[in-house]
Amino acid sequence: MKLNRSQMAWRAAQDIADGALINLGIGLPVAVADYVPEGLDVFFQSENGVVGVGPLAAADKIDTDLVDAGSRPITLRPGATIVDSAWSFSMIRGGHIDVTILGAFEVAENGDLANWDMKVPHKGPLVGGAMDLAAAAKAVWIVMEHNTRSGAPRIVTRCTLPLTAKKCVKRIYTDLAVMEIAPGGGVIVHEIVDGMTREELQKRTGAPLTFAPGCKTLTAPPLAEVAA
Amino acid sequence: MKLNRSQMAWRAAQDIADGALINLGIGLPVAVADYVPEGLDVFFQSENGVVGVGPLAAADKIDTDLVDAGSRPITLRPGATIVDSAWSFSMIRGGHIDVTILGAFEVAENGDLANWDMKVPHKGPLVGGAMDLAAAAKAVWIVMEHNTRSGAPRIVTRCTLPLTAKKCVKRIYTDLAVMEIAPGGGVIVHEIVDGMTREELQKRTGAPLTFAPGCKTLTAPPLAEVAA
Amino acid sequence: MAINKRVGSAQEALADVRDGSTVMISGFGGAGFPNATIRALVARAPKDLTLVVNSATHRLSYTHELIEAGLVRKIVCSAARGRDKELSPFEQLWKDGKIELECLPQGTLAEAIRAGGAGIPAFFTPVGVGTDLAAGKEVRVFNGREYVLEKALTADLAIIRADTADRFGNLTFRYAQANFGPAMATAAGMTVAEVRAVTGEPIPHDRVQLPGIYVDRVVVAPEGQA
Amino acid sequence: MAINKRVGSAQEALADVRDGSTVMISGFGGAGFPNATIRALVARAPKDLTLVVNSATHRLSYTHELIEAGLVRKIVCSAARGRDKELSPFEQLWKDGKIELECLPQGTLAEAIRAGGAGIPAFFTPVGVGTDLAAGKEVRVFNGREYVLEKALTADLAIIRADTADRFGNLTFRYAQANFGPAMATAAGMTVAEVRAVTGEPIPHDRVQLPGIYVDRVVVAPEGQA
Repeated sequence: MKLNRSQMAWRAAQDIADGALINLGIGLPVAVADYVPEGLDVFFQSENGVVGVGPLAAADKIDTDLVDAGSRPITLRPGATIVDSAWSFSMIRGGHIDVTILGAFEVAENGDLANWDMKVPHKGPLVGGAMDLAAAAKAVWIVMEHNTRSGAPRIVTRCTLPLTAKKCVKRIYTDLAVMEIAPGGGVIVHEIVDGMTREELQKRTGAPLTFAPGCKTLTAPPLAEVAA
Repeated sequence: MKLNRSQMAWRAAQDIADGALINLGIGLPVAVADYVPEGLDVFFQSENGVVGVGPLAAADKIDTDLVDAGSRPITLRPGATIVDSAWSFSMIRGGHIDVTILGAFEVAENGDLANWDMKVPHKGPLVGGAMDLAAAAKAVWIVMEHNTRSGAPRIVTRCTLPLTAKKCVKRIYTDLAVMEIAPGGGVIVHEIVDGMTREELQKRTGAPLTFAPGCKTLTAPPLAEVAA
Repeated sequence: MAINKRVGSAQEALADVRDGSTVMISGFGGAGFPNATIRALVARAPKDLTLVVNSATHRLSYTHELIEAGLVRKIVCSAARGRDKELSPFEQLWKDGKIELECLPQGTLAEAIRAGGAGIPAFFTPVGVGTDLAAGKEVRVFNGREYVLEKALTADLAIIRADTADRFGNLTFRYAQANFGPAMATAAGMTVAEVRAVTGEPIPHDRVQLPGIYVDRVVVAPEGQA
Repeated sequence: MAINKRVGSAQEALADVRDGSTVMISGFGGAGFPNATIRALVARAPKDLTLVVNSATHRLSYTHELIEAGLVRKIVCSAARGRDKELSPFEQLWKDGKIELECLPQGTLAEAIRAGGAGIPAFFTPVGVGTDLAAGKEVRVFNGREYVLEKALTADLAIIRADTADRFGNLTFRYAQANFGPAMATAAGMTVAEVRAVTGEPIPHDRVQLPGIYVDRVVVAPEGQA
């Protein structure tokens, strides 16, 4: 049974290590923060320099100077601090982010990522911090639907859209499966949803899949779909 | 009449512009701070990150964390702040220092400066911030004795000691004269002490001198010699 | 003369801006836009500006008014996409070839500005290698990894938003308000800081977030809007 | 598990230091020497260390004890001159070819460390061009001026001195104590911060001078000496 978007975020959150410094991309990835397992103490960094993003600010506690990179009004967690943009990206570029969890248009079997430019004619570019995060975080995890709305695969042998970074993706969490990009390239499936055959998953995927020896059923608790 | 070391520092101080950010080298140059004309509001920067060095700390007010680059216990002037080494040298390298006043072993007629390495056998090198300051301050002024103890000229056609920076010196204040290095090279004398002929000054100088049309007498008030 | 960098108005702070200037403007994520001063720049109307901003089109920044007023020749930014399906004023000008665009990864933009203020003319970065944004740029391998050479950015004028200033131009920022402001102040020939308030006493040395030596003029705009 | 970076002693903080490590040590101008932890490192006695320090010989730093103990294979610094006419222990070892020396302009040293922590493998600087310290290094012209290419520095371990820490490793520094510490903390695989005191509450976000994400272990040493 297909995961909904909340469940995809939940599943990614289950793999977070205690004490990690994490950057969450705009959109679905920010929902991952809601599902960090109890007992873990982690810090979320935002590109605008906030180190220790807390929950969203309540409507009556909004401060226009306290926002994340997505302009959302936030709070700070205990121990949080804030640096300027040059330092924030030195933190990112310098490999101090343990995991960045991002959305994607396409991921290639060699780990190439395309998540910034849809090539819509005459619409301006919007790269933001996507390339910095993809090129320099210690690990890049992708949370995305396995297929586009029209059913085309997002996991492909070679990206057709402009690249964000080469060979950067380590893990992919979709509504159908949890996958790993092997160090030398190649997509390894570690979990697959109930009721989906390996053949059916392969059909929905644009690159050859390998199934890990211990490949399991991908399950998640019932969760209401997030809007993001 | 030859200037003593206090008077040399005094003379350099008279040319400081209001509002300037100034870095003073270790030794005689730091004495320049004592002679800044009344009514000027200037900031002294030290390589260890202090922006706004005040007077030396009184003996009973010494704080071992509040020191300048020469390890001297200092105070802060109003409006002072302190940055770390990376930022301090970004300030220097980025051309934000209006004037650095340094000592020198040799200055060449093209503005080359040698002030860091006396080539004493087996003594370790000590470059500190000398090259950063010489290469990147908006103006480099030298305060030094016109001749070495053995009477050799310090202003030369070409430096024999290892260079600190090429073509960086703008002005030279000695016990005998105030000189300028012309933009294209060449030593122009603007002031010369009373009782010293132009010929005598030339004899004591290792590079050809030009005398400015308005060349004046170099005078300074009576001042006790500084120890530095 | 006792240093006092406060000027009477944004108009006064911008009186000598010239046509053809490169102007850096702070702000990101909704915080740190010097909007009152941007409005004053729109009114001052210098022509052929090059803007260095994170986003050319952020809905909370008045930068877009400079663009719509036709004052901008070129934009260097990391984001220039309008929110709507229809083309934004910027996108229309860009499509018509009336405005030039240089898009950089946000961290490269921040580092290039910081480099401009730190006397570093160029630096290597792993970001952008193999992408369209590194097309035509020099790539070199260090320790087995590819890096792209990026050039520093400097400006004639930086306009930044801060929380408080003292008469020396020392600044403090609230929360995420700093973003590009400190780096931009170091990289510009003239920096105008728009602040909520000027303090009577000097800001304590350990509360200053940007040393006043980088700030030339201070404008008070409590609400940050014209 | 709730983050708590405080460890019981400098010995504990250094338990896993290995022979051949590159170690950065903060301090300049008499402030910011993590002397209690340097002494613990002397006692721990890892061999063949490469030290990255501003001064190899500052009289107020115990760095020289590491050198005298024969633990150091190479030093990267901006100052290595003994105060006296006679050769210092470092100078004697250097003369005898028992220790390698790389001397850098102080700002290049600081920037190289900062670059190491910021993912920049190399940068161009105007400092040192035409001098012995740039001998053999690549020189390139940008906008008509010569610049030398300098490489980043990184380390296995940074030992820095700060004033206070909280359990997250956030740090504050007193006066000129910071100097090389913040940059070194960003450039090392493991950072040990020696502090005067650990605060009970988190340090307020706008008082933190180095984010705790750069600090791995916190050691309390009120006097800064063993």
